[in-house]
Amino acid sequence: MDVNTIKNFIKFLKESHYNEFSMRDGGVTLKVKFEPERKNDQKIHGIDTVIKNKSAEKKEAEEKDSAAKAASDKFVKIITSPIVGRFYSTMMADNLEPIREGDPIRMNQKICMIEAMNIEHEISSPYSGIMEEMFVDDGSPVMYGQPLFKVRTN
Amino acid sequence: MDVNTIKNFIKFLKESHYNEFSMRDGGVTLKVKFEPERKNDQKIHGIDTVIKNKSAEKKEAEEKDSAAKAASDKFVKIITSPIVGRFYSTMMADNLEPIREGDPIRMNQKICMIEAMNIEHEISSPYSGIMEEMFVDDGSPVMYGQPLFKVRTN
Amino acid sequence: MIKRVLVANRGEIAIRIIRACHELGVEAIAVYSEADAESLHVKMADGAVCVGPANPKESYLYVPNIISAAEVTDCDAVHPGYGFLSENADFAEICKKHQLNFIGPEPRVILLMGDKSQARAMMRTAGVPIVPGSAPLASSDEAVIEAEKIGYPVIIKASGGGGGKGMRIARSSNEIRTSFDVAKNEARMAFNNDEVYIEKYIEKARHIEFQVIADHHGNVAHLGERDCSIQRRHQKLVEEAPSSFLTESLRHRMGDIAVKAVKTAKYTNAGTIEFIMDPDKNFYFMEMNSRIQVEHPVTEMVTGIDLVKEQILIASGHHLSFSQKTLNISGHAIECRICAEDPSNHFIPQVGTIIDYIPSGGPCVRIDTHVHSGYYVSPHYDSMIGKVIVHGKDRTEAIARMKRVLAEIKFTGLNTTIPFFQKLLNNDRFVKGDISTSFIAEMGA
Amino acid sequence: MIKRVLVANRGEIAIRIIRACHELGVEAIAVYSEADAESLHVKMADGAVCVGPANPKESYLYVPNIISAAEVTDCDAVHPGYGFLSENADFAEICKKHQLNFIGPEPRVILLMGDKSQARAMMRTAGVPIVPGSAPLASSDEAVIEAEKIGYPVIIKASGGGGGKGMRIARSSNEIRTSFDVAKNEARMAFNNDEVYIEKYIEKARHIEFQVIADHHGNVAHLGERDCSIQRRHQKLVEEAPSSFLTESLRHRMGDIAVKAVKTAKYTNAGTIEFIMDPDKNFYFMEMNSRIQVEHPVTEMVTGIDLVKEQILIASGHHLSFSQKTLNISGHAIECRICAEDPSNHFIPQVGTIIDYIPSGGPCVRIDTHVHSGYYVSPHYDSMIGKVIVHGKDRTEAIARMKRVLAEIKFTGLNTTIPFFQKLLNNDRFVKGDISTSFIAEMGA
Repeated sequence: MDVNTIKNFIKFLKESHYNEFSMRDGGVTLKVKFEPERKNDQKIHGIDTVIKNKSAEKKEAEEKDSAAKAASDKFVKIITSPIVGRFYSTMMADNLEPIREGDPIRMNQKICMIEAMNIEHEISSPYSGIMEEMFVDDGSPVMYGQPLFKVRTN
Repeated sequence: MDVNTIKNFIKFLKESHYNEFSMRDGGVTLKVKFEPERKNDQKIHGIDTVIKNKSAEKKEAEEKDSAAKAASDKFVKIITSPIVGRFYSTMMADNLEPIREGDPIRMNQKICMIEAMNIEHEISSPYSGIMEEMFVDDGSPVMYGQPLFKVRTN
Repeated sequence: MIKRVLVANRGEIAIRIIRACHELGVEAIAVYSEADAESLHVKMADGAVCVGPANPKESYLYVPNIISAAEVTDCDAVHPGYGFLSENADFAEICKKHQLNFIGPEPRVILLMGDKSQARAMMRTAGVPIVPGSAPLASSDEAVIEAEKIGYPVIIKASGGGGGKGMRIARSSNEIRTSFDVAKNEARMAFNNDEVYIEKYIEKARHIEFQVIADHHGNVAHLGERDCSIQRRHQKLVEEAPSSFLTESLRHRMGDIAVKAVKTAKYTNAGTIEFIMDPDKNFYFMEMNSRIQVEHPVTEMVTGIDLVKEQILIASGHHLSFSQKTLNISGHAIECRICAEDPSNHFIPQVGTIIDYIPSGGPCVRIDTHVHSGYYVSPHYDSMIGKVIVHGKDRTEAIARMKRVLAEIKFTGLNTTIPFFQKLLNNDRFVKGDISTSFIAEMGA
Repeated sequence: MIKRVLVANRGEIAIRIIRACHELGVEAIAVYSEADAESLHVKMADGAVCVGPANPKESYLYVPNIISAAEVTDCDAVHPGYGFLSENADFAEICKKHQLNFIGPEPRVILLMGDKSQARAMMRTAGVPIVPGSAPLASSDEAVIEAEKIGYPVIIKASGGGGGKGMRIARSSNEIRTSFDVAKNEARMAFNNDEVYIEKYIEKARHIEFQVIADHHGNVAHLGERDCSIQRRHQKLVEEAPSSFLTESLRHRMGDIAVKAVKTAKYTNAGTIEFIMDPDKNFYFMEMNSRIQVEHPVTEMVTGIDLVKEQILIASGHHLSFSQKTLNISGHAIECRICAEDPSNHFIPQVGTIIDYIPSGGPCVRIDTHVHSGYYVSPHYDSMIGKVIVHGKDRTEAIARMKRVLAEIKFTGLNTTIPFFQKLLNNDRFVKGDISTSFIAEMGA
């Protein structure tokens, strides 16, 4: 089995947007499978956002990956949701100004609120830095581990 | 996904006599599967030989392969059974001497008999050459395509 | 008791027979063509013999190699499955001569049922209602004369075979004149027998068939009916048991007639009597199939009887394991024949590799398939890649379950007829049970 | 009617519930831990919410995230499956508070049945036979006094739970003294409740349980019994329906008692009443499980009733879809719980990847599994990788079928308990039906 063939196949498959492929060459079978995009991304109104954010999560996970690889991006941190609930950038209780992209943030600064079971959970930043990106819209459902913010530390 | 990794895996797996392997690296899944040897090679008395000869067939097919590849062996030919039946090296009707390994044979020479449905079918050699190997014992069942003889032509 | 069965078939039915053998403690020997060397039926059997190249004429249909395979492996019986040699009376006769127990009816009966004109004549004698029709016809002129007696529309049919080949509908003498020779030619090509006859053509007909079974001790029973009205070009696509069109009293009456027909023909082992039923519930004998049918699982699901095991037991000389009285039909079963065909493009057969086969499961689901991930769908054989059968407490539950299963099961890499079935199962007329053999044509598929 | 169900579980039971939802046209939302992101139940659901890391305490058992998952996805109901939160009365109560329809009995009833002493007391009042036993015991001295009254052997049991944890058999006062504190400690560890009591220990006992179901309109029915006597260390391995040990009249009598118990407890939805039966066919109430059971498919196979769909319909306010009179139990069903454990090495759980999953099929076979080729068996969850259930016209056919299926099905790359079941199915005593809860220990497994 020619290794370049394998390489070319993988490249070709990626370009062709195939999700999977298997081939047989003599006694050797080769099967290549790419993680499919989540499919049921329309369907139900309520879940819409969760699902949408899931694909966002995937995209971000990739960004995170590339960030981790590129030495210059090691200062980029992703803040994920520690619970399941509904995301709000403003906090009812404290009536703080919502954070915007580009804002400087401090470690332990309250950066959003997640409402779950009618209780408001304040989320604090574990990093100091610049809020580079906010992934979730106000009022959207978020699940455990879902990326909420990208912060550039330095 | 590193192509050398794939190559090394395949080599390693072959050496380890694993039949199959699958791995996942990020979004790419790799699954390698080698054709398994036939398993049910014991079991029933009557079929025993058919099955045994089947694995012999496989072995021979491999030899044939290697023979085909190596230029020096292009003179080796395999004679297979054209029908299902029982193999006999002697022919009742003509009462010919059975052929032995090392004997010279001529094209169209009768080389064995296969009995099927109580009828004797004489099998003639499509090649002239030296009988190098006889794969089947007298009285054994043979199936379609099963290697019977290896003949060296020149 | 039979000890070792040569399974003279391939695909899902070969696996079905092997499973029945194993549950009875009987050994099963597979045959295979070179194209099928890696097939599941070869792996599941207790032994396997290659009988020829991919072309079925030189392997699965090549009698000397099949018989010889049985002999060299010391088999004492042969199960022909469906298709291939299953309704070949000569083959059954040769099995007999070679002391091989042919699992099916006597060669004489296969021969009789294979000749559609003779079979009709015998059934008429037995008092089974027959579609008004003619004797074999020599010319289109003769056909026109007969058609005037019967009344249009009529259908020209081949004496030698079924499956839609050699069939032509004619609504006028002109149509008979244009179709007669075409039908005759088709018949000759398909069955090597160009004899044709005409019958009254029943419009909006249903295909209702009765599963029958008889042992060698005079016990005969029917296992109720199957409704196989969902057909495309005379090929069954969906089968149901029971038929939502039959009343309980009609079921009894037809069942009694089916049993009478079996007794008259001295038929043994499993068989199917096909009726055509008009919208007024008049029914007429069409033909008898002297083999296990593709659609036998729907009957198994509503009766709990394993028909293939019953076949082997009967051939071994056993009595029927049940009687008409103890038999109970419960719930509703539906089968969809999944084919590697493109339903969006004239059902063109698809050739290639099934990359991933993802099965379904859960309650009351049965999937009979020979397919696995990496299976190559060959152009040499039938395009059916599996049968999905579901059971429900009623037709509504069965339909819901089938929809659920078809949404779960996947054969990736090839087009299949699954989307067609999904469309069908959502069709209002189908859901209401308002079906006929022309349903699919009217649906526009 | 319920519109969208949060399936608060994983593995095969999550898939089972999703299938039931889909057949009813109800949407199903999965929850999953980070370890299960690629699981089949996530792919099959109409939506999915990650509720925490692999450790079940932080995901499948973490109530706030489960409730919140239901809320943010607009679910109107929660199905807890078995295990995890299924018998957690607090969880059921919280669901209620959050306007989530908990598919199961009322929190009050879950609480009652969860307290084994209270449940026994209630059953005694209802006239259900109870194993002679004590009230909760404070010390081993108290236990010895009670044991003298009841007669040895006795078994020490935890009030707070089941599954064999906290259980100890004692055949003398000495054995009570050595086991009492151990049992108490085990109970505290397992159920956070160290209350224990003693009962008469029935030797050569059978575990016979009745499936019951009740709607919110006063309709109650039982669906016959299951024999779950084949256990290893109080874990069920094989379940059958019906039990070959029960006579028809005994079945009726026990069924009536089970229905009476349900009515007394004002129990609703599906549940199971477990009895212990001595060799003289005396039977005693053990406990009631207020959830769907792992072994529910054997009941589904002999009755044709889809219990999970019935659960959802009942929670939606529907009437039972059948009555005791229309219910028909036919044939025999057996379930084997296939685990990733090494039966040749003390059933040690196996962790790793299933390289190839090769399913079985054919007539009357059901496989409920969440496993697929490439599935990783995680140390975080139960070792059960699938349930194989077969149906036959009688126990003999069911055993033959199970043997056939276990020879076909493959989970390569890991040890499973399949060889253990193959040995069991060939055991003469098992084949004769001569089984008890100590059968496996006696068999030496």
